Amino acid sequence: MNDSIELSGTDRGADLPTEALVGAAIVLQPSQQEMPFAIVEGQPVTQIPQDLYIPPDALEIILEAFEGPLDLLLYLIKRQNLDILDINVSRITHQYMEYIEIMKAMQFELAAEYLLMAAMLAEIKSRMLLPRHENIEEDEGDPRAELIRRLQEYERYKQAAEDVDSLPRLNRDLYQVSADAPKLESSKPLPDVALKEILLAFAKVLKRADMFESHSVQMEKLSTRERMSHILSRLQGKQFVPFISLFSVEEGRQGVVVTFLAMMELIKESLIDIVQNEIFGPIHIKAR
Amino acid sequence: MDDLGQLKRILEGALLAAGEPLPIERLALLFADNERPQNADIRTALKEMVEEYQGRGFELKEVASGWRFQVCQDLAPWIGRLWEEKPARYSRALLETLALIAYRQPVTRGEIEEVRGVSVSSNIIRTLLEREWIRVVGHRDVPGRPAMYATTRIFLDYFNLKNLSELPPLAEIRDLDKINAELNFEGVDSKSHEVEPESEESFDEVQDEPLATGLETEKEDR
Amino acid sequence: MDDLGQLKRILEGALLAAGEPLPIERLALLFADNERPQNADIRTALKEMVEEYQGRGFELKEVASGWRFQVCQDLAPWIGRLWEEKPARYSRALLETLALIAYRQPVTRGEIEEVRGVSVSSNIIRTLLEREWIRVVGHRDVPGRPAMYATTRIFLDYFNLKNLSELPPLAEIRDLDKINAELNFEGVDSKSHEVEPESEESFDEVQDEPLATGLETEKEDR
Repeated sequence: MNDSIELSGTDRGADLPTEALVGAAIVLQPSQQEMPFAIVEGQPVTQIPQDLYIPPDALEIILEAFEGPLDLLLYLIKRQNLDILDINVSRITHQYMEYIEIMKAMQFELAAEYLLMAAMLAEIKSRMLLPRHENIEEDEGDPRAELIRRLQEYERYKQAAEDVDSLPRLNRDLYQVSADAPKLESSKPLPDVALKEILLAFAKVLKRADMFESHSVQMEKLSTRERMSHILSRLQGKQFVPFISLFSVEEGRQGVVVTFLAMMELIKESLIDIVQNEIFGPIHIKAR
Repeated sequence: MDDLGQLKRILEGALLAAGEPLPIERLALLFADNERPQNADIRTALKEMVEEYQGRGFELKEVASGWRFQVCQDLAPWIGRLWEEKPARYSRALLETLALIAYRQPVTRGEIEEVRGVSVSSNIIRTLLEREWIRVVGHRDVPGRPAMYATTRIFLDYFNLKNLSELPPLAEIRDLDKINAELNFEGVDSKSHEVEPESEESFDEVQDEPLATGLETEKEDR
Repeated sequence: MDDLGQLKRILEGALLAAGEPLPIERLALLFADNERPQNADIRTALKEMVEEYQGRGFELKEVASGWRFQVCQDLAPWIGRLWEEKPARYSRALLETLALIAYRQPVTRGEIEEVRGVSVSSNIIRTLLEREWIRVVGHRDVPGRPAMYATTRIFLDYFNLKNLSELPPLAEIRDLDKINAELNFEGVDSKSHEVEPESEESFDEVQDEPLATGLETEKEDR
């Protein structure tokens, strides 16, 4: 929004700080020469008419065009082609006050910073007017020093801001490019687990479980538990499975025993039913 | 637009910046009225560009909605690694559940919860089922007919076991230090000591029970 | 990876597919362990690619977070027409605040206000934080413990910079004394007649203070 009003140029070459500002605000005729406020019926007007009405909104815009009192001062200095180090405090103060006065006349509520600066300028001005005694005020220094330092400091960052703004910037001067990725197999890698991790986790559970007498874990031999699962899965979705089909000769005696124990355990846990329709008839097993 | 090279530069710049297919009509609109090339010229330029990018890692292609640059399909194995997520780590809650299923199968969720002292999230069961480390082998004949879980062949293969009886017996498990000593020579990596936040959470839950806290600490001190 | 051409194809494919800057370390991870090139080889390949794409509509560039392809700056007038909305313009207040943070980081809001002579609106700070151009890097150990701000990698990326030293140099704080001496040397100076007696006279006395202050500021910038 600040870019909408160009006030910072030195090319306007006007003496009064007010024209640029009033001119911009109410969009009176801009002109190249001695910068009247406006041309009224062909006659340049160089004084603000007493009855001139400037809408307060417009002034607000002007004030926003300056980034504070330092910016305004810089503008006043540059407009006279002055070096910051050369500033003539009484003249700048005069112009600054004039600006402030207009603001006040317009009943514009000035930000505190502007008034503070006005006070500082007045103080510097008065100090500069004091007669100087060469030796005594050695350590006091130039009354303008602090102001000049601040102006310089502000100016370098004002310039830096412009420099940053003119850097090639993404989505204005440069564009990040992208191309369509090839079709990818969505392979989400699965976590790796070491057996030890499971055992350690289990040990922890057991420790906790041990504390609850009622929950103390009694474990069958793992081969039996495994066979229980195996038998159950064989029985899945089936009505009856012949008892003998669950045994396999290749496993030998031990395998038969494990299967048998697993069945006993399953019966004990009421997970299977064993059915024999007649004595010495075929035995069938079914999941509950 | 008198310079074919500049036309191509603008076209490829626009196609790459857009990141989506652009039809020729839209490409034409990049140019001010007084410099706008004919659609035919744009098409010619695009076709020449197709040739120019032969052998590179990307290609210019005409698809239904216009022209676009796309990365060559044969690079998929490498490109895929761009987004490859680091394998997550399983929570201790999951590992405990898996261990309980392995040692107590066939076992229901309720039974696991009873031993662990905390509830088992459906997520954990789902993850284990999806990984095909466990499966449902039946339903217990109690109200609600809860599923009974058991470990699978894939589980055994993953942990390089012939059968479950190769797992250390319960008595040994109870002696944590011994497991550590015994298993270390197998070259199990050091990951296991890392405890994830999730798992800590489950421990907190347990410790909330007043009985557990005191006793557990006492035991661990031994 | 024995084939430089294939290495380049993979690198450019990945950079184009990623659509964001990729550091060399991340590019190296595109390769399986047994075919992974040295980082130095990747860098060499990238540098050759920079050459190869000279004169095209896009360029390979290294910014703070890594390497990226970007459309050449001179094409912005055409590419900008791809989108309805114009690129955002930032207010002077925002840019000055950003510049102060970039050049003087870590810096507090109070310090920024001191230089600018006006208060910094919370809006500006929030905007910069939301854009992730700045972040809080700590708190100054003074009453109120104000946050100290610094710029981010995203800021550098956005402004096409590899690091802060690529920022345009900050104007020097001129030394009053030196300037004065020069003015005297040259004798006639167009400016000098505008200077009123009171100020001229005072130049000699200013010396110490501004010089010291200037140097101090310079130090902080580093």
